Amino acid sequence: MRFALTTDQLAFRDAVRDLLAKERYDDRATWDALVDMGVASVLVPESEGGLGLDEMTLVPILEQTGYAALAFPIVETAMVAAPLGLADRMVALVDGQLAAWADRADVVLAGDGSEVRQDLLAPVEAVDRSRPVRRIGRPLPAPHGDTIDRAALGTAAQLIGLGQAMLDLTVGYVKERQQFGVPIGSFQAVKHHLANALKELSFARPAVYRAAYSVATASTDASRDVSMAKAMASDAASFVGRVALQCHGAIGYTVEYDLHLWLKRTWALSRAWGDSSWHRDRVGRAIGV
Amino acid sequence: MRFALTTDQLAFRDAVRDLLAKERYDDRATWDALVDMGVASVLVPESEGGLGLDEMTLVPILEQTGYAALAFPIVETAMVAAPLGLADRMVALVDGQLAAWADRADVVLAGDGSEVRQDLLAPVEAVDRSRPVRRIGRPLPAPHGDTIDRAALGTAAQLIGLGQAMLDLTVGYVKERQQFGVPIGSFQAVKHHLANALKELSFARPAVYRAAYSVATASTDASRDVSMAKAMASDAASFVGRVALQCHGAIGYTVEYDLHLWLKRTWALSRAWGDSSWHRDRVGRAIGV
Amino acid sequence: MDLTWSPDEDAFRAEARSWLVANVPHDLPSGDTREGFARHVEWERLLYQNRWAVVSWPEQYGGRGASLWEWLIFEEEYYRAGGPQRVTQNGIFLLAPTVFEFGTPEQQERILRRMAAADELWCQGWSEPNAGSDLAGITSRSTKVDGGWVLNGQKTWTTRGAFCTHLFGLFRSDPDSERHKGLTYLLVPLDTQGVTVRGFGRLDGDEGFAEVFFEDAFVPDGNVLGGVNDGWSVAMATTGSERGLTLRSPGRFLAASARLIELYRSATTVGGAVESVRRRVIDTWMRAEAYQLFTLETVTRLSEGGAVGAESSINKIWWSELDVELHETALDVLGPEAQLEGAWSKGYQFSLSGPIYAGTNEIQRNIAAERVLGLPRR
Amino acid sequence: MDLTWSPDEDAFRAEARSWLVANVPHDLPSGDTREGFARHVEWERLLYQNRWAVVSWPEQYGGRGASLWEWLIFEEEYYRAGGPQRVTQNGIFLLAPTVFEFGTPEQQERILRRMAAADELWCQGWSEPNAGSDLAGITSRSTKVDGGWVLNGQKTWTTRGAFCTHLFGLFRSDPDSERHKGLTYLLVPLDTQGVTVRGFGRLDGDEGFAEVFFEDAFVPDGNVLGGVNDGWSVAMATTGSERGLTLRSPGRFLAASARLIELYRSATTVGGAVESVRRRVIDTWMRAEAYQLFTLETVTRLSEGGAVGAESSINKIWWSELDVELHETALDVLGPEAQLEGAWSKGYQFSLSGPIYAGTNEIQRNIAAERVLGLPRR
Repeated sequence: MRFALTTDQLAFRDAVRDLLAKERYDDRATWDALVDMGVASVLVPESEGGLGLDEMTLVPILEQTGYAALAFPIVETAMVAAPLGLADRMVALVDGQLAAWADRADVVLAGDGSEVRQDLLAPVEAVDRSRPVRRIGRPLPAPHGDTIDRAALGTAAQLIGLGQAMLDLTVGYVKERQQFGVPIGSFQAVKHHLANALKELSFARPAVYRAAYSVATASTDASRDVSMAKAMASDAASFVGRVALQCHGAIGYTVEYDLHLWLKRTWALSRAWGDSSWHRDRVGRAIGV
Repeated sequence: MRFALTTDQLAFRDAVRDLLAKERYDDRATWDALVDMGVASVLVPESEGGLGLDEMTLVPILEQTGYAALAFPIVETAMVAAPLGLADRMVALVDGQLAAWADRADVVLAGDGSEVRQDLLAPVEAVDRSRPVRRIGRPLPAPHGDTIDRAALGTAAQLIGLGQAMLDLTVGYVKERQQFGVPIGSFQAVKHHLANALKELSFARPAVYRAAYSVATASTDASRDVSMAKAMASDAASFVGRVALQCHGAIGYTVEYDLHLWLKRTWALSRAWGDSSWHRDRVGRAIGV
Repeated sequence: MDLTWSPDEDAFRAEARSWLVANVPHDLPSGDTREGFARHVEWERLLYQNRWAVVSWPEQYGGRGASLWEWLIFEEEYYRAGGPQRVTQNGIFLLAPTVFEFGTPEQQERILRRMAAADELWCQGWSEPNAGSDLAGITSRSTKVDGGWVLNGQKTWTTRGAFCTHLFGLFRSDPDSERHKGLTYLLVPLDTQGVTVRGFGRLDGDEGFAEVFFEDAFVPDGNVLGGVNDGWSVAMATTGSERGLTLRSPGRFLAASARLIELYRSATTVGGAVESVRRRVIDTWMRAEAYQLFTLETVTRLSEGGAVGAESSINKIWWSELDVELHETALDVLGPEAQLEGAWSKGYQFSLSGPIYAGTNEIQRNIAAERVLGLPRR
Repeated sequence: MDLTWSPDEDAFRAEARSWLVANVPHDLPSGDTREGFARHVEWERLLYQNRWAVVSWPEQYGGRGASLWEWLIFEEEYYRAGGPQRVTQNGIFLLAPTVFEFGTPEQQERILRRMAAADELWCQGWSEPNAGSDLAGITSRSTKVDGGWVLNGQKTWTTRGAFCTHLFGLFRSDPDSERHKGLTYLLVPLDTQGVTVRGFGRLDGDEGFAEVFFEDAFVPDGNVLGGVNDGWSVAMATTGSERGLTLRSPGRFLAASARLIELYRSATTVGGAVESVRRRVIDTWMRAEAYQLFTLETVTRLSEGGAVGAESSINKIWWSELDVELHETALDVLGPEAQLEGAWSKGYQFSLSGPIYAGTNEIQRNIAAERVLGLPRR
C-alpha cells in the first residue's frame, strides 16, 4: 500500500508545471513544447515511439495543464486518442452534441473513433472563449464507455488544477489587498471561505488519483471511481471558483484580471463529459443506491 | 393590501407571550391559564362560547407557545380539534403511526376524528422527552387533508417560535461569553452564523403568516401555502438550531442548559405532520413541478 | 392582514399589463455594450413618454404619483412581460431618492425629469481602486475654489460608466479628514474638462465597467448634493435604498422562477433534467415567493410610517443568493448546453455580481449581526 | 501508487475480522451511563486479553507492534463488525501518544499497560468554565510544594469523567504567567483527596459529562508529564493527534455509510424514502471514501518519515461534517420515526458534538487559513 506519486511521476509533473509557468497558455508553441516533452505520448507504448507510461504519470500532468488553463485539447489527445494510436495529431472529440476545440484540432473524432467532417460542425458561442465549441449537425455514434471514462478522468484532473490555481491566486490577492486598514485575508469570513476551498480540493484530489490508479490497473471499479472523481472535482472546483470570485470582489468580475479565465474554464469543464449530477448518478448505480 | 397583524392580534399574542414568560412550560397550570385566556377556543364561534376569531389571531399565539417550548398539545387542541367542537378537552392526534401527547391529553383522536382507545397506544421513547409519543398498534383511518393542513400550519408557527427562542438565547450567550479576551459574539464567524439564522427565520415567518391567511380565507391555494410554510419553517428552525448549538459550544450540549429543550422540540416538530421533503414535494405538485 | 388588491390597484395592474405586453421589446441586446445601451435608452424613452419610467414619482417629474403598492405591481408586470433590466436604474433608484431628500428645489428641477426621460444618464462613482467594500477609504479629492470645486483622483467599477453622461459620487473635500468624515457628495457631468472615462470588460465580456479619471476637473457649487463635508450621511441614504427595497423588486425573481419552472418542465418532457434538480426548482420558487411576502411586510410598514432599517441587509443577502441559485439551477437543467452563451448563462454571470456589489454579503452579515442582533463590534 | 495490501496485511485483516466477528458485542448500552460504562469496560478488557486493544503499541504494553497500515485495517474491521465506540479512547488516543513522546521510562511502565488493560480509565481535563475554545485561558492552578504539587480550580465538559479513575490535564503552575506560558501537564488519580467529580447530562440525556473540582489536591512530582511550565507544547502533541489521524479512523465512516445505504435500500423497498435523499446517500458514500483516500495519503507520508501538520485541521472539519451529514441523511430516510430514540437518532446527537469538541470547526478553519494558506493573523 502506497498512496503517493513516484519520484519520476513528480519530476515529470514538475517539468510540465515549470514549462507552463513560463509559456503562454494559448500559444501553439506551448502545445508543441508539450508534445516535444512527450506529454501527448505518455500512454503510447515504447514500441510505438511513446513513453510507455500509464495514467498515474499522465493525470498529475493534466492537473498542471488545468492549473495553467491550457487552451488546447490535451485531455482528448493524450488521454483518449493517444492509446488509439493517434498521438501524432491534435485531436478534438465529440461530447454529446458538442465538440470543444474542433476548430483548433487536426482531427475531430466521433465517439466510435470515426472522423467527423468539418462541414457537420457549426460554430456556437461558448462562455469560455478560450475553449471554442462547435455543435454537431446530426446524430453521431455514442462514445464508448472507455472514452467517457478517460475523458472524464482527464477533465477531473484539470478541474483540480483549475481549483488550485484559483485558490493560489485568491490567497495571494487577499494577503495584499487592504480594506479597513488591514489585508482582507485577516478577516475571519475570508479565512473561512478559503479554508473551506482548501478542504474541498484536498479531499477531491485523492479521489482523482485513485481513479487514475483504477484506470491504469483496469480495475473493475474503474468507471465508478472515475465518476466519483469527476463529481467531486467538478463540485470542488466550482466551489473554489465561487469563493475566489467572492473574495476578490469587483476586480474578479473583470476581464482585465486573469481569474475569469480559470472561472470560465471551470464552468465549462465541470459540465463537460458528464456533469456532477450525471456522475453522481453513475456512482449510485455502481454502489446499488 | 396589508401584510401585518392587527392591533388586537398583537395584543392577544403579547398577552400569551407574557403569560408564558412567567409560567413553567410543562406545568398543567400553564395550560389551564391558556385555556382561561381563550387560546383553545379562538376558532370556536361566539355562538358556541368561543372567541369567534380566525387563524390570523391563533397563529402568532402558537408561535409564542413554540417560543416557550410549551409541553402540551395546543396545536392539536386549538387549531385542529376546537373547530370540530372539542375545545373543552385537551386533545392529542394520531400523525401517521405516532401520537404525541397521548398520555397527557384527555382524548386521542384518529385522522377521521374518531376516538382512539388507550390500549391501542404503546409507549415509545421520544428524543424530545418533554413531548411524549405513543405508537399506534394497528392501522387507523388516514387524517383528512384539512387536519393535516391545520396541524402542519400550527406546527410551522411553533417552529418559528422555537427558532426565535434559540436565536435570542444564543445572541444573549455570545454577547456574554468571553474567549480570547473578547465576547465570542465579536468574532466574524459567529456573527455570520447568527446573521444567517436571522435571515432564514425572517423569510420563513411571512410564509407562515401567509399560510394562516390562506387557511383563514379558505383560499384554493391553502394547502400549497401551508406546505411552503411548513417546509420553510422546518428548515429555518433546524438551521437555527444547528447554529445555536455550534455558537454555544459544549454548554449547549448539556441538559443543564435550556437550549436542548428547544433543540429537541425543533427536531420533533420539523418531522411531525410532514417533514420538509414531504411538504416540498406537495408544493411541487401544486405548482406543476 | 389583507392580501387582496383594491379595484384601483387592479385597474392599475391591468393598464400596466396591457401596455407592457404590447410594448416590451424582446430582441434587445445586452445593455452593457455601446450599441446595446443605445437600444435600451430608446426603450427607456418610450417608457418615459408613456409615463411608465418612474411610476412612483410625482407627476411634475414624469411619474404618476403611484403608491409603493402600485410600484410593486408595476414591477411585477414589468418582469412578467419580460422587460429588460433598467439601464437607468442607478440614477432612478440610487441618486433620485437622495435628490428628493437632500436636493434643493433647483437641483430637483434640473435633475429629476431629465433623468426620468433618459436624457441624462447617471452612473455611480463610489468605488475606487482602494475603496471597494471599505467605502470610507475614498481618496479622490475635491478642492474648494471660487464658485465650485476642483476634482482629482480616480473612480472605478463604474457600471455602464462608458455610456453615461453624468456621475454622482463622493469626494474628499477636507484633506485633513479621515474615514467617513470630510466627504462631499458631488454631481459631475462626464463631459467636464479634465474627466476621462475608460470602459473595460466585465466577466461576461461586455464593456460594462468603467474607470473615471479626474484631473483638475471643475464642477460648480450647485453640484454639491446636501452639505459640504456631509457626503457620507447623504450617501448612506442611497446605499440604504440600493440594499433594500428599490433595486431588486420581487417581480424579477418571481418571473425568473416562472421561467425556470418552464425550462424544467420542457427538459423533463424530453427526458433531460434529473430528479435531483426538482427539489431546487421548488425551493427557488418558495424563496422567490418568500421574498415577495417579506417585501409586502416591508411595504406595509413603510406605508404606515415606518422605515427600512438594518434588516435591509438580510434582504440583500436573500435576493442575491436567490438570484445565483435560480440561475445555477437553470444551468444544471441545461446540462452540457450551459457551456454556451444564452440568456441563462449570461444571467448566471450577472447574478454572481449580486453577492459582491452594493456592499458584499460579508459586510451585510456584519451589519445584520451588529445592528439588528446587537453583537459587539471588534 | 500501490493500492493493494501485502499477504501479511491480508492475513492480519483475516485474523482481526474472524476474531471481531466472533466477539464484538451487539447488545451494549450507551457507554455514557454508569451501567453502560461498566459493560464497555468488560469489552475493553476482552480486547486487551486478546491483544486487540492497542494493536499499534509495542508488545511490552499489550500491543502487537502493528504498522499504521495494520492499525487502519484493524479499525476498518472493528467498525465493519459493528464494534462500539471505545470508552478508553481519550487515554489511548490522546494521553498515550504524549506518554510515548514525553513520559519517563518509569511513567511509561506505570501508565501504559494499565491503560491498555482498562484497569485505569483516563479522562481529559482540558476545558474549564472559561476556557473552552480558548484553552490558553486556563486558570486551574498547581502550586509547588515539597515532593509534588497542590491543585486548585475546576475542569468541566470532561467526557465520562464520572466513571473514570484518572484525569490528565493542564494546570497553571506559574501564577504570574499568561496564556500559553507557565502551564504544566499533570496526571491526577481521581480518588486523590480534595478531588470531587460531579457527573451531569449531555444532550442525549446520558451522564456523559463531568465537572471536576480540585481543592488542595496533592499529586507527586512523578505525575508531571514533560517539563514543568512546559505543558502547552506537551499538550499540543495530543490535540494534534485528536484532530488528526487517530481519533476518527476512516473505518467508522465507511461502516456508517454502509449502514445508511442499507437503511435507504430497505426504505425505498417499502416505498418510504424520497428520491431527494438519494443524492445525499451517494454523496456521503463518496465523502467517506474520500476520507479513506485522504488518510491513505497521510499514512503514506507518515510511513515515509513525514509528519501530520496543520492540514489535520481540514481533516477534522471533514470527518465531523461528514458524521453529521451521514446521520442527518439517515434521519431524513427514517422520516417521522426519527423523532424516536434509536441508533441513528442517538448517533445524530453524538455527531453534533463533532464540530464542537477537539477545537471547534471555526478554530480549525482559522488554523487551516493561517498555518496552511499563510493568511495573516489579526
